[in-house]
Amino acid sequence: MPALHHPLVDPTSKSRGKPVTTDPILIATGVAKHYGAVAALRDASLSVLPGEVHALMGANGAGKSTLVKILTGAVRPSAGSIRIRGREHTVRSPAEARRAGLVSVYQEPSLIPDLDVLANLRLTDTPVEPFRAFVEELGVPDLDLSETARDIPLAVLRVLDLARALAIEPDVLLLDEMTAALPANLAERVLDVVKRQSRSGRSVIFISHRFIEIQALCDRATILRDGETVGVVDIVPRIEERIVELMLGAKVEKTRIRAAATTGASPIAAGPARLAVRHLQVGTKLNDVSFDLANGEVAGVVALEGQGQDELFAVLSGSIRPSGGEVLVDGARVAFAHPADAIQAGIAYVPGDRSEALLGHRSVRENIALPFSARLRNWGPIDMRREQQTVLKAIERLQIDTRAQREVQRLSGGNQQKVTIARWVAAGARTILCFDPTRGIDVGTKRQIYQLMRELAGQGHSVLYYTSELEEVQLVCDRAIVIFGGRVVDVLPVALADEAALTRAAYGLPRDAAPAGVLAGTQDGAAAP
Amino acid sequence: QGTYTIGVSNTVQGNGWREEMICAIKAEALASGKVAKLNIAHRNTDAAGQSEDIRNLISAGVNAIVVNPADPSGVNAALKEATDKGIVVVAVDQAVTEPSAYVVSNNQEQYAYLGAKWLFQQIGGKGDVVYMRGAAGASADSDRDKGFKKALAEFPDVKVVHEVFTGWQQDQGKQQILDFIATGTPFNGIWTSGIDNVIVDALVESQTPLVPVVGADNAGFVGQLNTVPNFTGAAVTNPGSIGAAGVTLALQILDGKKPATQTVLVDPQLWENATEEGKAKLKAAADPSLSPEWPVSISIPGWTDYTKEQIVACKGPGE
Amino acid sequence: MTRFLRRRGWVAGLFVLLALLFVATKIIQPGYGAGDFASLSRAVLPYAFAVAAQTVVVIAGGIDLSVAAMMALTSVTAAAMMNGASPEFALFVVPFVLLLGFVLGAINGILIIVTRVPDIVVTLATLFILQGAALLVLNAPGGSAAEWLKAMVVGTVPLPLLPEAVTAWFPKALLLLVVCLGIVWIPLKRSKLGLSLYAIGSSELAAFRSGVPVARTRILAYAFSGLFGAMGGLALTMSTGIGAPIPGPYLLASVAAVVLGGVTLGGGRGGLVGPIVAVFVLRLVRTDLTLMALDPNVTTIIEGVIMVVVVMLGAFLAMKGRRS
Amino acid sequence: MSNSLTADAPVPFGRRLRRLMSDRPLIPLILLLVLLVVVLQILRPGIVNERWIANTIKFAIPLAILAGCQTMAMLTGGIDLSVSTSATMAAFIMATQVVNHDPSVAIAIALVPPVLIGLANGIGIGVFRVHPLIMTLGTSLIGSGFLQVYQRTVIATGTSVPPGLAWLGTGLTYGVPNALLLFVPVAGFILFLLNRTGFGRLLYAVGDNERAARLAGVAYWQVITALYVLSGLLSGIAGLLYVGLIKAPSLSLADPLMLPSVAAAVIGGTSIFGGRGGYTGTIVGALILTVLTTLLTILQMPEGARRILFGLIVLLVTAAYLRIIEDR
Ligand SMILES: Nc1ncnc2c1ncn2[C@@H]1O[C@H](COP(=O)(O)OP(=O)(O)OP(=O)(O)O)[C@@H](O)[C@H]1O
Ligand SMILES: Nc1ncnc2c1ncn2[C@@H]1O[C@H](COP(=O)(O)OP(=O)(O)OP(=O)(O)O)[C@@H](O)[C@H]1O
Ligand SMILES: [Mg+2]
Ligand SMILES: [Mg+2]
Repeated sequence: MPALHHPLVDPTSKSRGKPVTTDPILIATGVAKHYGAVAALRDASLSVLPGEVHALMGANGAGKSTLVKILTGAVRPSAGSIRIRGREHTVRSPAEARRAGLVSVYQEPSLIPDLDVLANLRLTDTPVEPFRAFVEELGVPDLDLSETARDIPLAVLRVLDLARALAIEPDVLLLDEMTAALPANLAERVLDVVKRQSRSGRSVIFISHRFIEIQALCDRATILRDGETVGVVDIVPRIEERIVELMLGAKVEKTRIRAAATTGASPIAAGPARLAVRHLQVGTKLNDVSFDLANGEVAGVVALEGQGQDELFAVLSGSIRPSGGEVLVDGARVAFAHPADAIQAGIAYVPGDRSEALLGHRSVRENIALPFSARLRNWGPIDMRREQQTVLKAIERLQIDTRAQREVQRLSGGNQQKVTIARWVAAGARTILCFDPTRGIDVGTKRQIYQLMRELAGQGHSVLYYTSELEEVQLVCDRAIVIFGGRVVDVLPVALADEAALTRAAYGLPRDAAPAGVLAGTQDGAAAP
Repeated sequence: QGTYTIGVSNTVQGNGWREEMICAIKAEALASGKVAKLNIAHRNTDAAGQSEDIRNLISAGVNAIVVNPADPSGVNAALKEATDKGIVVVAVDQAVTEPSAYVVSNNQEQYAYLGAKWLFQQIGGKGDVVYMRGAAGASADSDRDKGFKKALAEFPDVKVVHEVFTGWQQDQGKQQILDFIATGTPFNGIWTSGIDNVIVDALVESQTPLVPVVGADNAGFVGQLNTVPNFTGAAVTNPGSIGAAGVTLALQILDGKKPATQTVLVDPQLWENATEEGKAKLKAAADPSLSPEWPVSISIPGWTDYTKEQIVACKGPGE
Repeated sequence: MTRFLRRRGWVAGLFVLLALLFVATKIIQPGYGAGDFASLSRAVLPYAFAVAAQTVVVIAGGIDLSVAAMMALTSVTAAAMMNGASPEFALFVVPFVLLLGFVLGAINGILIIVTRVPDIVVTLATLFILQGAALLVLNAPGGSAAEWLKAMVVGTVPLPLLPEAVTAWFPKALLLLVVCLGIVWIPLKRSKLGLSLYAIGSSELAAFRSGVPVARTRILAYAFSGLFGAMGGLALTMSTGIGAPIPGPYLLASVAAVVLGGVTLGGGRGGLVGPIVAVFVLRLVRTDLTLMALDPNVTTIIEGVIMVVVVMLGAFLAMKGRRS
Repeated sequence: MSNSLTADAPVPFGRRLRRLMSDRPLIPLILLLVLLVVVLQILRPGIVNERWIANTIKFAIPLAILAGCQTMAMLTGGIDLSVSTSATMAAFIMATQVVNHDPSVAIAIALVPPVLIGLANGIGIGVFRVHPLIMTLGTSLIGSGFLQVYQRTVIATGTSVPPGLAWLGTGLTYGVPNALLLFVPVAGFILFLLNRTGFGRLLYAVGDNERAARLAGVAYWQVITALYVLSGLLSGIAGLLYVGLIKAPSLSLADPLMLPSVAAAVIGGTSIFGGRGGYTGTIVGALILTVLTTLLTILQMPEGARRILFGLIVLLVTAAYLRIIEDR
């Protein structure tokens, strides 16, 4: 689904109408990949022409990243064939893919953390001068090549990754959600550079959830759904509806209706706020943040990448200490030195990255029951029957598919996410901090999670709900707290929190200003990574 | 008080025999009244590490070095450096091939020969014996092997049915003999390289016939020779107090009394409990108050001057 | 400046520590001089090679428990081959033994890749195998070394134009150490292979995605470890004139010095200079303890305490660094 | 007459066997053990008798307890190289203290140093985040240094092994080793701890995903400190049992058990990287190693060849076992 609309791209400045008579440079057919019981890809195919920018689209978990990894040899396919310039290739490693002219920028940075930039370039035989030129062009003017990758901020790392790939001058460049973690000004430059790439006859496979980028950049799109290629379309104006239809299949209408039906409950407004944040300060990342979370309320948090929301959740969950301000639980001041303290105060944290929360090799039951034994006084014998009942109740309540319950890592992503939430439902946490809980989850499961959030609120629980998908705010939340540059810039009642309003607020624009007029100002604000 | 500083270098730590050697050196240094300070380098290491220790002792400016060599020729270079500097070097327990060094050594080859010969005679000149060696690759072990083989050659009807390395580790020796007993293979005697009392324990515990056992004069084994009913065996002396003899020799040389030869061999004695005469010797030697790993021959007549209290106190000059 | 301190701070600290120890030594034993420094260098030699062997694999994210056994095997092989042979034959023995170490090390790596058994277990098994092989070559200490080889670690480097008071401070053993390590390590570190070693140690996934041949690099890491191990074995034979089949105390010492030298267990960070300086520090501590004529049993405790305290300090500093 | 049973088994037998083995990793491990015993019996017919089995069990038990400590440490992603020093300390201190004290008092005194070593390990690893390998190596050096110093002070005292411990270590009742009287409760305790207590869950959790455990409210340092203290205590108990078996306290008593304790845990299927494994496998691993030692003692071959064979078999067994359980 489209997340934040990109106000910075002019959709008309696109080179179109290239001849499509040439033979494809890359053809993948019948690609499948199974991880144990999970089928990441079932039957994917893709055909890319020389000089084309080809979009790869699909819902979270559709298999885009997996396909990219297979094409570049980072992962071995279970089935399928890949032809490069008409010749059959078995790509065994990224090094081999590179020799065949395929270079990828993966979803996660792949610079070696302990090497400096220069060494990273030497490792991949990347010419330094072109790299430097690309880095500057991409909007990072004074890069120190002797900086260790570990010390470089994520957004810059992504740019370096891209510049490195560009400097190698690949025939096919694969970009996996390249722009997702970038501030707007950097994202725009990326698009410029990619565009030039295609003009010089090279192909680009471009993965993004942002339609505006797709519109601005791409010639064609291949759409994946549940690991299968369900369509290839030319990018023409107003093609979005068709793509969404392909991406979501028959599910699309249902989601809208059902989700809407679950909203509407109002917070139980009695007594002091469950959780109150006053003048919170975390270094330069969070500035004077204050808000309340009432009993029975689901408060949405909306922010662009890296605006301080990570720090906010880290403070509230006891992972880091604030440098100023205070946190009150039921009116009493608290200071968390460890997540255990937050849990003791009834605050549970569901991280966005499931691998941060789960014990991959352990069973569903152990994962759910983990908080029960966390505290010293619960280290003794476990009442297995009671535990079994509690766990089963939670499993039932969240409708977790437990067919592969012996090892949580074998569950599907959605079910894994449910396990992380079930843990806190079972432990009876009164306040739940959810950080983008629907990331990488399919539409049906999303709906269940929305419903669960509302149910929890109805029972008096409070939920702080960060989401990167703006439409979720109106589906789940009672209120939207918008953070920009480390400050709360707006608090919107749910009725006003439509995607357009949230987008404007997220970019730090006043509620009723025209978007076009303030573009220049936005750039500066969002630039600081 | 004394005037000399004596350095000591030893490469096995935590073994009863070596600990006794160090205590004997300390006691002798104290008893002699001629030693102002002892400088002891005592750790688990190899010939290269021992060379390092010897050179450190040279740096420390000692007058003499008593060394239990890790190897007969591996520390020669360091020893030569010491004697070149006028330091008196005495190797104890094992000989070294460096000609400028003096040697007061237990005769390891004779040690094995004496015990093995007694054992083979005891079983009537024929039969099967178990040969429990020391640590594979150690030079004392290969010296003893020579002595054992020499005796074996004299008794053509004696056969080694089982040869194994105990690594001079009590637990390994015990498990090995128990494993062998379990095979049911008959045997007439056991020769051990000093891992002895656990072997007798194993025989007793597994209720197998008590065959003759040869061991060293460790307190535990000597006690068994005196007390275990129907058990014959022999203890071959291998005094840890040889270290003290080294100190005595070094002091003599420092005082200008050079010995006639560079090498003094202290020949082992054999105490057995098969004859009345031997039993008397064993009775006299037994010392239940000592740690079972300590040799009971805590002194060497003519070479040591300390009392039992002094060696047990294990205190050197200035402590 | 701050970056220099952050990256090289640990090694710089070690150099300072070493200098302080030299001062302490001079105070304990005012006569401590060039000759004693030469002795120190000779004592350092086998340890330094053992540590180099360990450093290569630790940087690449592994560990090698067979270091000491490798030294024992190569040492007895060299000593047995040179026994009774002509000095010229030793010219052939040296490269042969180095090659042997390289190949055996590579086999370690291949076993790790092929069996997929964790490195710590594979090298534990090869520890026994190499030890056994050493015993088969020589079942007791023995063999000999060519005189010219032994002479290579004795005496000082005759530097022209310099007075003897200065050349006395350049022992041959130190030169040999610097040359042998430098000749392998400097080109290695500058090469792509060197980068790849750091890369697989730092992040195997990122390295693979950057096109590093992970398996081959791992095998080569162990091969170079074997090569350094063989140098250590030769150093043993050169300084003792014999080969001993029982491994010396080099395994644990190598792990300790690697960590003291600022190489993180887990890989990716550190260099060879730190661990080598750490070896000097540890050897000099041993010298000082001997010079002070301390109860020898107390020295074991002191060595253990130094190790634990220094590493705790390092961990503590790292923790503070992460916080701020 | 048995053909009626095989009538309805069309699923390929090999596939089913593999599935069974990967689901129940203990089965292939026990098969390996049986295989070794059979080889031993073939090489030395008659050796596998009641007495030999009793001896094997006696020697496997102290190793299994130490390997239990190792298993628990490895579950958290650690390792404990100080177990053998702890065991030796307990044994030696008990044997010297028992001369002047009641055995129970001597045992209590003897267990203090191992616990202290465990505490130091726990604090170093859990609080200061020192690598377990280095931390336990350092404390083991310090421990053996203290033991050497202590030894000097008790030379005059002599040593003795109380008859009760000797009975426990060496004795048989109706052919069954008395040591089982200690081991069955200890093993039961470890198994219960790992499978049925909150603490056991946390060992797995911390080793599987430390960050996740932290987010669930687990205090890492508490778990790690408790673990290494327990490891010290159990090592001490193993040392006491071992000195009862060997009846010769020395300063290097349990040293030969150090590397085998790691090997037993690994052969038993515990991952050195943490989070996976269990104690039942370790017990079988300890038995396999003990039988292997016997096998190599009995084989008449040069010592060098024995060691080579030992290394090869350990590697082969581990590799084969990993293959079997990873094949899912
Ligand atoms: N290593 C793995 N083991 C098990 N399942 C995996 C693994 N990698 C991916 N999957 C699963 O495969 C499916 C496809 O994942 P993939 O990362 O390709 O999706 P995507 O389309 O890139 O999604 P997103 O938009 O979230 O990046 C998901 O259900 C995921 O859980
Ligand atoms: N072993 C167990 N099996 C099943 N459920 C458990 C188990 N232990 C705890 N729970 C459940 O987890 C929740 C929290 O339990 P815990 O004992 O940690 O509470 P607590 O925070 O200590 O509460 P209190 O302050 O009331 O003691 C309870 O709902 C309890 O029923
Ligand atoms: Mg995504
Ligand atoms: Mg993806």
